[in-house]
Formats: sequence, structure tokens, C-alpha cells
Amino acid sequence: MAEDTFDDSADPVPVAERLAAEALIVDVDGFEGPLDLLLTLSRTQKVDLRRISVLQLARQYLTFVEQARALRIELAADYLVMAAWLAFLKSRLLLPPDPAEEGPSGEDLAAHLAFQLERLQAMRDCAARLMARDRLGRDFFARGLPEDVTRRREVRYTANLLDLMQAYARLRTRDEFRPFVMDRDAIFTMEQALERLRGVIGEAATWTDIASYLPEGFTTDRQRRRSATASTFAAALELVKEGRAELRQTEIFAPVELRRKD
Amino acid sequence: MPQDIDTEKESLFEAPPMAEQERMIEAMLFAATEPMDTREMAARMPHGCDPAEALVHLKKRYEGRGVTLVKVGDGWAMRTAPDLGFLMRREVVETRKLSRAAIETLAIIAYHQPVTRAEIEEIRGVSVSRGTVDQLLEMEWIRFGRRKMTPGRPVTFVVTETFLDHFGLESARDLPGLKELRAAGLLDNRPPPGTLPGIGDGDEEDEDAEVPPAGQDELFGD
Amino acid sequence: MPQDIDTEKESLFEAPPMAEQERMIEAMLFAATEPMDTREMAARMPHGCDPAEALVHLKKRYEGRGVTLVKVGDGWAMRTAPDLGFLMRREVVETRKLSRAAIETLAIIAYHQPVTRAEIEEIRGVSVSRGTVDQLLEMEWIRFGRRKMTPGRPVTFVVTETFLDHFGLESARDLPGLKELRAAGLLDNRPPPGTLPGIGDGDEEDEDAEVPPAGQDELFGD
Repeated sequence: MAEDTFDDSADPVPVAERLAAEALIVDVDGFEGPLDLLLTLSRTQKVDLRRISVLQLARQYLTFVEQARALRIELAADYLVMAAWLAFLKSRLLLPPDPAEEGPSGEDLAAHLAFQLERLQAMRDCAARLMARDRLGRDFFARGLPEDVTRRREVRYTANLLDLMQAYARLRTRDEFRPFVMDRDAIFTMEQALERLRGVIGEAATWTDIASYLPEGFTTDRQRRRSATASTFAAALELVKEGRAELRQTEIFAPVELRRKD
Repeated sequence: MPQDIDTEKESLFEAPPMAEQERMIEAMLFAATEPMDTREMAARMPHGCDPAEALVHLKKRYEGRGVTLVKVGDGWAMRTAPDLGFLMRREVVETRKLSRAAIETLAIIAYHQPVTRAEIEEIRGVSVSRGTVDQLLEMEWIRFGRRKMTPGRPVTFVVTETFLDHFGLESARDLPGLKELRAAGLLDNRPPPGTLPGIGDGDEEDEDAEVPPAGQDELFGD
Repeated sequence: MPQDIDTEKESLFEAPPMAEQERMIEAMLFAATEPMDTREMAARMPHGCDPAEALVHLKKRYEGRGVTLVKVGDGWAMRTAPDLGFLMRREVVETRKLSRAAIETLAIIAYHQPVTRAEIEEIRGVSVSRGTVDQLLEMEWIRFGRRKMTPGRPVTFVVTETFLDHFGLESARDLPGLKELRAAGLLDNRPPPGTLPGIGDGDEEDEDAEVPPAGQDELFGD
């Protein structure tokens, strides 16, 4: 690893640091990821997070990873990704900047890491302050016996005068309402008239009033006569259409007369 | 009883000032899920407190407020003032058309009052359900009239002032008769051929409706 | 026009005296466990009432009492005075212990809201487990906010009124240390320089980088 390349130059890893890293390894499951571990490591520097030495921190972290390897402890992938990145960062920080190289400087990267650590620490502090606040149900309380709002659904029935009158009218005239089919006896249908006319048309050699063709029982009652007259007239028209009869009316309101057509 | 906090600090066992005790029972009663008696209160309060006295002060403080201190059995509880109960209710009013059965029953009562249930059933041709009558009674559109002087002395129904108000009528007599209904086009019955009664056939029937039976006076006469 | 109607209504339905209105909101707030806003109050009160003004009177009345009137978000609630918590130990409902991850996630949402899951992960340096978010959602301490107008339109999280109520906060602006954090630039959404490899979970890196540092303004800007 990069560790070896730079160890001999500027930063021999102090024994204390190696021991600290070893102690942390025991607790590796207790860390919430590499950033958390870095934050814990940074505390060993005993300085304000703003003045942390990222270089030193990188070294501490790499030592930790080395130790874990030596102890054959499997580290989660993100710890190794962080290790690789920190090794890269370390090289950036130690080597003089290469003007041909693209991307952010080692200082920029280090500053951002420091910012992340400071921000994480700040959030931890906030979380602690938040949880230490007076809390509902622990330090202050809501009403123990709440009186719930009862939602009363009231159905208000309504009707207007028209409804009332129509209801009454409906009731009082119910007897007048007869389903149409029930009154078929008062109706002489066109089919019936046509059948009847076809049977008798052969005899109509001379002009005959179609009224004389009305069936029995349909001549006296007004309703029945009206119905039979209409259907017989329609049937007569049908026969004319078929070319079997002729119709004539000498003047307005005069009888309609029918004659066989040969 | 110590009056100021300084003295309280001097002795560990001295009770807090009464105002403080009042605050304490106020908080306890507010948060409690059931009524609490003075023994319970004392058990929770610092040594030397007198919840009974604090209660007297608290009760006075809440007099006439939106919340009152009430005694429930041996315990005490805080309750919203009874006169403000309406605030704890949210009414959702839904308007629905009266059912056909109800409107027909109502119409018969209006036109024929005072009318017995049997008479209503005779006119409607179906039995009148209890629910329908109850609904109309509840709406205060009908009420019980005098019993009929007929065998069994059945109860009668009549319409109410509320009914008249709702329908904008001076009296049930103002209800139009059948002939008027027909003239106004409110009767949409077109009798089929053959059943059309002669003009005037229905008059007899109409008279019934137009001139309410004498019983009407019972309701509107006095 | 609407003004005319208002004045007309006022004259038609005279609002109860302010003392009575104060009693009303006192009763309503007393009876409720959840905070209630003035609109809700007005809806239940007689026409023409001004709950906002009544609240000012009520708040004064309860100052220093065992029960106090507190503002929670847009709503108002009655709560026992925090210094009397010791009396209510019996009423304490043991809440589920929150994990460290949940507490941190909650704090990050509260201080950075509206915040995306990727942003939370970027701050904590680890991926946020589904269970953590689910738990906070279930407790109704967080809810979904508006989607971020960034590629992928990720959902955001914000804290709720229940959260404010639980921690005795009038608004998210009152979070402890918020001002200092903002002054220190610790609430900035500072994108990592260049092509920094993922701290922790690298998958959402792209999204992180494109999120504009606008979050706080949305909440605290006005």
C-alpha cells in the first residue's frame, strides 16, 4: 500500500497510534461506517475539528486498516474504499502539486473531509441536544383524558311543496293509471285490421265506406271505435300500397271509401 | 407554610408555597387519565403539601372558566364546562330527499287530517311502516291528533306548525286540490284510451281533498 | 362586495363577548390532545368569533400556571409546565428506544430539511436503512416533503408538527443551535470537490453533487 512508500519519509507511525488503532478494531462493529470511525480517530488528535490534521488522520485510518488485516479481520467494503481514497489523498497532500494534473487539489479534498467530519459531529451534538429537551409524555404532558370531538352526522330530510302535492296527486289518481297493456281490449291493432281487411277485400268490388269494415264490438264505444277506425284506415293504406285496393274521399270529412283493385 | 422560595431552600422538608402546590395539582389533574383523590396527589407531591387546600384555590380559579374542576366520587377531575359541550361536537349536516313512502304518508296526513294509520294504509294501498311515521314525528312535521271516536279509538295524525312553516303554508287548507293540481300541470297522469273517465268523473274525489274533513278545525281552529 | 357581506353577517349574528370566546378556546384546547389551529377553532365556534385574539388573552391567563398554552407549528395546545414533569412520572409512556442511527437521521432531517435520503447518507457517511426511515415515519416525526427539483426528482423528508409537539418546539426555526450551525456553514450543502469518491455509499454520488444548497432557505427563508 501507499503506506510503505511514505512511511520512511516524513511520518513514521507512532507506537501509540498503532495501539490506538488496534483498540478500535475490537470495536469495529460499533462504528457507523468509515466517517464515524474517522471522527472517532480524530478525537485522538485532541484538537478542534477545524484544526484537525487530515494527513495525520489519513495515516491513523490506514494504520487501522493495516491492523485489521494483520488480525485477519474482514472489513466492510466501504472501509476499504475509504482507505484507498485516503491513501490517494495522502499522496496528494505530500507530493508537490503536479500542474498537469486535473481535478481538485489535495488541500481541497482534505478541507472537504474536515468539513464532513465537523458537520457529522455537529449533527451528533444536535441530536443529543434534541433528545435532551423536555419531551412530551416525559417532561410535559398532554391532556390525560381527552374529550374527543364527536362527529355527529346529522341527516336532514327535506321535501318541498311540489313533492308533497305530486305525491298526493300520484296517490289519488293511481286508479286512473293503468298500464297500457292491460287495456288491450280497447285497442284494435293495425295487424288485426289488416288481417280483417285482407279477408274481406275480395268482396269490395264497389266503393265501400271503410267504417263498415270495423269489427263487431268496435262500433259503439267511442274509444274502441276510434282505435278501430284508425287501424282500419292504416290497413287500407297498406292494401293500396300493395296494389290490392283503391281509396277515395269525395270531400273533406266525407267517408273514406275502399274498393278492390283488380 | 413558607411564603417565599428562599426559606423553602433552607429546609429540605418544607412544603412549596400554596401557589406552587396549586400549579402542581393543576398539572396532575390535567394529565391524569382518571379522577385523582387527594391521597394520590399528596403521594406524588413533595412532602408537606396540602392538596385539599390547593384544590380549594384551584376550584375557585376555574370558576366560570371554560374548564371546571369537578368531584367524581372521591376523586377530582377537570372537565370542559357543560355549557360548552357544543364545541366538542362537529355536526355534519347532510340533506336528503324524503323517501317516497314518507312523502306520501305526509301528503295523506296533510290532506286528510286527522287521519288514522288504517286510513293512510287504505289510501296508499300498502301498509305504513313504523319507521316512516317515526321519522315524520321526529322531524316534527306530524304529531298525534285526537283519537277517533270509532271502535278501537285509533290515534290520528295531524300536521304541525313546523310542517306549515317548512312548506310555506298558512294552513293545511291552502294545499291545492286535485283539480288545481291538474290545472297547474302537476298531475302528469294521462289515462290510456278506454280508461279516461268522463270529464267531471273525478270531481267527487277531488272534493274530498279540497275541503278537508271537519277534523281540521281541531288543529287550526283554536 | 365580500366586505359588505361580512359586515352584514356581523350585524346579523353578533359574536359572543371576548371573555366567552376565551372560555370556548380554553375548553376546546383543554379537551384536545393534538394541537389545534385557529381555523379549526373558528369552524367550531359561533360565527364572528376571533380565536386569534382570544388566544392572546388565554395565553396570558395561563402564564406561569401548572398548565400552559404553547404554540406548535400552526397550532396551539395545552401542556403541563415542563418543571412539573416529576409529578407525572406515573403518566410517562415508555417510548421505544430510538437507535443511534434513527436519532442522527432525525436530527439531520430536522436541521437540513427538506433533505433527501442521499443527503442524509452523505452527512452520516453510511447508507440509511429503510427501517430507520420507516420508524420515524411511523412515529409521525417525519413525513415526505416536496420532491427536489434535481435530476431524478428525489423525495425529501421534513419533520412534522408531531415532532415539534414532542420536543416542545414552536417551529423548526427554534431548533437548538440552529443559528450557530448556519453561521458556521455547517448546514450548507457543500458538494464534494471534484470527483471525490464516495464517502460511505457511493451509489448516489452523482445526485449529491447536483443538489443545490437551497434546502434551508425553503424552510427558514421567510
